[in-house]
Amino acid sequence: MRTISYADAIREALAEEMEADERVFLLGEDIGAAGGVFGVTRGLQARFGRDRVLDTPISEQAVVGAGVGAALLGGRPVVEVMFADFVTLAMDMLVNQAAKTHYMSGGALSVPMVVRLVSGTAGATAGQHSQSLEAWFVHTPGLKVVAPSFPADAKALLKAAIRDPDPVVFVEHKLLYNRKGEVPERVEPLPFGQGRVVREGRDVTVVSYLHTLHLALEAAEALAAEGISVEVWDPRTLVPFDWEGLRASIERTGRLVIAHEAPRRGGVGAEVAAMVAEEFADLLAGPVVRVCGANAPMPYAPELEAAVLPDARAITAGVRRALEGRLGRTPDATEASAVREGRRRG
Amino acid sequence: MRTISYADAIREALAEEMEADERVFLLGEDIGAAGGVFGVTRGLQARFGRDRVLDTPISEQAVVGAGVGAALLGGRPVVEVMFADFVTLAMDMLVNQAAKTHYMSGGALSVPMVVRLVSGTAGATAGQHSQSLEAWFVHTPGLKVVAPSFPADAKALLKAAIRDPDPVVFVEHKLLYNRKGEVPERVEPLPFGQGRVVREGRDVTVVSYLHTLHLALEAAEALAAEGISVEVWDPRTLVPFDWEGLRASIERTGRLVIAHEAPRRGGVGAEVAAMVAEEFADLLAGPVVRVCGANAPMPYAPELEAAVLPDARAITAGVRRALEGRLGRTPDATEASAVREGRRRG
Amino acid sequence: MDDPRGLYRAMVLIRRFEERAAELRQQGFIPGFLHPYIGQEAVAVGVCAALGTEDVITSTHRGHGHLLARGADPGRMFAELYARRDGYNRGKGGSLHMIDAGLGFLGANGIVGGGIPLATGAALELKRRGRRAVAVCFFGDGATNEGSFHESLNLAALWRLPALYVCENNLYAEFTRQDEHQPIASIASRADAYAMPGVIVDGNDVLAVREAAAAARGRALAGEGPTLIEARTYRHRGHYEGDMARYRPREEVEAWMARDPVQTFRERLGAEFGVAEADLVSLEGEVEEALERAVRFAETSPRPQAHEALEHVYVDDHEGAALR
Amino acid sequence: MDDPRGLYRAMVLIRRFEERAAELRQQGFIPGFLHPYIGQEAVAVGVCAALGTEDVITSTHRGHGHLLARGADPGRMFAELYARRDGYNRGKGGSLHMIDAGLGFLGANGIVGGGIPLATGAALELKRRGRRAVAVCFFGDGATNEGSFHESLNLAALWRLPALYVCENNLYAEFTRQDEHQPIASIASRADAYAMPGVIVDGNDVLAVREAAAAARGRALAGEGPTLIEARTYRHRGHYEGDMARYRPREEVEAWMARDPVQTFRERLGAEFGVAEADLVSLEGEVEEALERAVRFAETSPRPQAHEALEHVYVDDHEGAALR
Ligand SMILES: Cc1ncc(C[n+]2csc(CCOP(=O)(O)OP(=O)(O)O)c2C)c(N)n1
Ligand SMILES: Cc1ncc(C[n+]2csc(CCOP(=O)(O)OP(=O)(O)O)c2C)c(N)n1
Ligand SMILES: [Mg+2]
Ligand SMILES: [Mg+2]
Repeated sequence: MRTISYADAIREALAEEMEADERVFLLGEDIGAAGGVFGVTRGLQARFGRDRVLDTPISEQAVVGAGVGAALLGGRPVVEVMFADFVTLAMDMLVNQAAKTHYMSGGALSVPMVVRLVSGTAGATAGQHSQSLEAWFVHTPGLKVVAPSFPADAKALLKAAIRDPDPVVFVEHKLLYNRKGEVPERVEPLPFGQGRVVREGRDVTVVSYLHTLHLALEAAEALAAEGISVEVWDPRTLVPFDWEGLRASIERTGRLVIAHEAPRRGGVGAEVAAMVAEEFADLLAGPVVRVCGANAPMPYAPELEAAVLPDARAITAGVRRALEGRLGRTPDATEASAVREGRRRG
Repeated sequence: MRTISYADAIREALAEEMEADERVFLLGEDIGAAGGVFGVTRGLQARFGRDRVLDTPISEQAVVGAGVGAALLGGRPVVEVMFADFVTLAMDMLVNQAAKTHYMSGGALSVPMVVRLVSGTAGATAGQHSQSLEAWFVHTPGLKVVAPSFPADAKALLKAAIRDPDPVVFVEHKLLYNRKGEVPERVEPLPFGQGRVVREGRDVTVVSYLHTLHLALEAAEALAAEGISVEVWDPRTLVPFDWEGLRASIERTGRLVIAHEAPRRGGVGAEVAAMVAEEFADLLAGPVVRVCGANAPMPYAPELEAAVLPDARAITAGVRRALEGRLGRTPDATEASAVREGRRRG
Repeated sequence: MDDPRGLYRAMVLIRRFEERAAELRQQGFIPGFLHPYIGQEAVAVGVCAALGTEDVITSTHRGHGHLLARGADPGRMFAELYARRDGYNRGKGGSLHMIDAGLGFLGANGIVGGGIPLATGAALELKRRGRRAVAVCFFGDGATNEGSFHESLNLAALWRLPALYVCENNLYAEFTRQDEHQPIASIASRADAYAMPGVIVDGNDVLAVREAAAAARGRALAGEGPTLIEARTYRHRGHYEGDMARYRPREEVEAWMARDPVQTFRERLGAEFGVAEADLVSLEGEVEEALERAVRFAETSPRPQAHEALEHVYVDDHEGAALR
Repeated sequence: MDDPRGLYRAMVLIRRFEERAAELRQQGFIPGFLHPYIGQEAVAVGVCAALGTEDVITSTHRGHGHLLARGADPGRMFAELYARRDGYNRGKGGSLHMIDAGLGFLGANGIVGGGIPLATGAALELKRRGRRAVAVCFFGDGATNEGSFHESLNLAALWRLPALYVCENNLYAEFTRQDEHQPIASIASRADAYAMPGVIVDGNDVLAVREAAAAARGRALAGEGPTLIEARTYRHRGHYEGDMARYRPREEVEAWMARDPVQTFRERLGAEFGVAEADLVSLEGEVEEALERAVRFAETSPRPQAHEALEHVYVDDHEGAALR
């Protein structure tokens, strides 16, 4: 099968959807003539014209807002946020308008828009060009959140996002743009909410996404050499999330590690750990382990960036912690609680 | 001891800190002559003058940004965001500027600012005037996040926030403004990171904050009648979070329920549950339970609002789930995992 | 709408709707905020009289007048204020979020300036589709200090979008006078920053407003781009129900009350248009009856059920997976 | 700064610093983005020549020129670009976030328009304290389409803050020409929207820039409020290192190259100010040596250690509790 890059896959999805549905159009800063600072939209303006691929002023609020307004009338805008960090300037439009309009209108209006967030570090991109903000949108009811880790998923999920009737935050990672992967000539939209076992394993499940997922695969490879069998599971979409798929994996392994680039505190990993502690606690044989970005802004120096980001080594260590950790109270403690329960019943 | 309202307590803290330190000043929309739409700053402009209590245009980005700029020169601005929902217009200033400047400057600059977020529903305030967005800021390294539930804590924590050298997001809840509580004449600043047992109990710990904490107290009272002893624990500050205090409570009870108004998915409760699943898993005798706002925007109709918000009944039910739930794998599963571990070791 | 009686009827409908709403809130039937439009009726009615059925509108927290002027059903509006199932938003929005998709009314908005980018995007979509229609955006003087105003007008002028930006300058943003929230007297002059025409119109003269709106609409349809219209007007009551508006000088209030847009137009109808007093009285009677029916409709509409709270979070919730 | 030789020296320093930085990045010594200031030297030098030591500055992604014109240490600047411990930001910021608190330089900024509210707040603080000082805010033509520009200028004019808003109009925002990102030719005219004086100055004439800045500073110190200065200039190179800038017409580039602010001022120094060629040559030599020392300083500065990554997240991290 042919292999193309993650950026190519996104470009193909955009082109095919624009070809198939002329309501689809693109908005963004320097996405047209210049093809985007990462080249993701290269050639699309030449092919579809300036009415379908619009270069905008540097006005994130109005640009995202224009997408919302166009979507209210049935347009299918795909807005590029050149660096996810700049979505901070459009949060009202995304959170108060796009996410809530269908609900607040009692279903009378909807906002079929896609916002592409160029996320994560590209190496020395520092504090304001490196953020991974997906957790904010996972916490925003009304938005769907997609985070593809492979070219084939990027293409299939972007096609689904563009056809989706709701506002979708499409999270891309800079370090994936040049990563190649197999992508068939014809790709159907991938329904949201279908996670995937990327690598099978028996001893522990590692949940990850975007660039960090590839580090998890490295870690799994390294641990295999020691006879530790790691299952790497990719949610692919964060909202909706494939809880049943994750449950099935934990049923097999009994252990869970969550890894992502965003800061650990309040990150997507927290929600995954919480759901598991709440609903799948009966499946766990050990504590949940998170391997995430440090609770710090992204530093510029490579040495410091390496220190705040999770890498394959950190994930390996996390897997060991997950395998060694014990669960539940010491016998007497458990008994004590049994006593309490007795007391309560009697 | 005298009792005053939560709004009074905030006003007193502002007045005392302005009295003590003339670098302290207030910025906000209609906080001056009008005293704020909730009356929190009533009388302060008359007392301290228009240079210390500034009425601003409706320009959230510039107003929060002006606070950051003044703080960079050593001012001590306290900015009111009339409804937390409007902070969506100032996220760049709060997240990219205030939170990161000290770090990105290698410690050369700092931003001693307080941003007061008027949060939560006030009843039928609907989708754009009811949000509880604290989880976003918990996920933003560089910010501290405070969420007082009682007048005395509101006063002591706001004094500490104003004196704190870092940017502090001070979360207030509309339904608490008129709630009264004992507040001594002299209140010292309360250091951040000190949670508190609000009600002692043996069987289960309920972690909550802001308005929902008062619902948890109602639930605890109701359950006491059935002989279920609920400990209600208030973190008081979300960043830093008193993990040791929470650990101590879980050591006593072995069970944990987390309750807050914000939507469940990706809320602060997720981080609490994750930390516990990760670091205190050995103390748990049952699964963690979250009782939170539904994953929906805030509806207008009282019947619908009641359906999306946690109430004392829901917390009571959550406590029961926490007490009944089992932890860990069924024996054979645990054995299976032991076998796996054996395989791995050998 | 050419018949001046129609304009008068619309203004009376707004006036009386808002008065009724205020009473009903007083009586506890309406749980949420109300920002009455009373005093500004000529702006909504004048602008909407110049529009076509394909045109779309974004509104504000003070949106009842815009809805009624556009022809919305007062029954569904009251039902929404009452938080009932037959309300425009099924009880999920309330006053701040009321919409009527069928009328191209894209919504009131709880965020000051929030509707401005939305109208701009709607205008973009109308242009992309080659529709002979415009997007109309209502907002207040205070909203012109928001970044959304600046970014949107720049975009609309740059792209020559078919948009009408209608600023209702009622001299106050909440409790703050215009001269304390911006250093300029004329908001229309801000149009120059976008090489956009800016016009000032007497917002209490419904015919003048209609004329200005029609001219701006004509420009937009001719492909000449957007216009900023500053309609000078005044709200008779407080910023929201409950606000005593003590921050306004008595003389100022009285001067504007003397220029009540509804009363002055009523007089002109007789003097200039020869409409008989009897006609006006019967027309006013119709409005009362219509509002009476509307209130009854609201009262008898069922309250939403708890299970509806999780409907409409998503159009497609993937069997509830997106709600977890 | 009154000696024109000082102005020339500063411009040469910026020019050569940026050329060296570009080379060093080519050679792999600088890991991050670089947005070269080459071609705009007269703006930074002219403005900073009009400032006092108490004045403060906010800058942009294209900030090296502003720093150097303010008197920053090229050694610490190179060290920061090298991501070393002796860099201005201890290697935590890089080009986009460089600061020198001692010089009142509040920072470059990675967010277009991000520095505008900050300068406005700094001006507010200077005024509150009754300081005889101003806040200077540099930004580009593209930034004038951001909401932050509009909100900030409205606030500053309303409050008569001692601020100078210096727009470096280099005709492009990234790869987009000014006429494709805003419908106006004169950015200075946007000042009218805030009843603020707006002036256009030749951004390639350091003396003209200094004069305009001095006048604006005088107004600010006299309590007359802020000024918007539009300095028309041009960047000689791409938007960032690596951008070939093919989107610009050859004639345009050549026309501006012919008006190179450094070269033209060098000629004027001889012709108008009678500065001997020998003086200029030795001065240029000094700059080369200074830069040579600066690069060596950067090369020999230690790399930051991993443990430093969690320092400076907070001033007071409550024994690390705030870091968990
Ligand atoms: C972004 C935002 N900031 C503040 C508010 C609170 N608020 C509601 S209405 C209003 C005043 C708006 O003034 P103006 O735009 O003149 O409209 P008017 O109320 O006079 O019709 C304010 C500050 C809000 N709803 N949204
Ligand atoms: C909020 C934001 N949007 C977009 C960008 C990406 N970006 C960096 S520089 C730039 C162009 C800025 O143009 P201008 O203001 O004219 O400054 P110049 O680069 O010409 O000096 C853009 C779009 C950014 N850094 N921040
Ligand atoms: Mg107004
Ligand atoms: Mg430029």
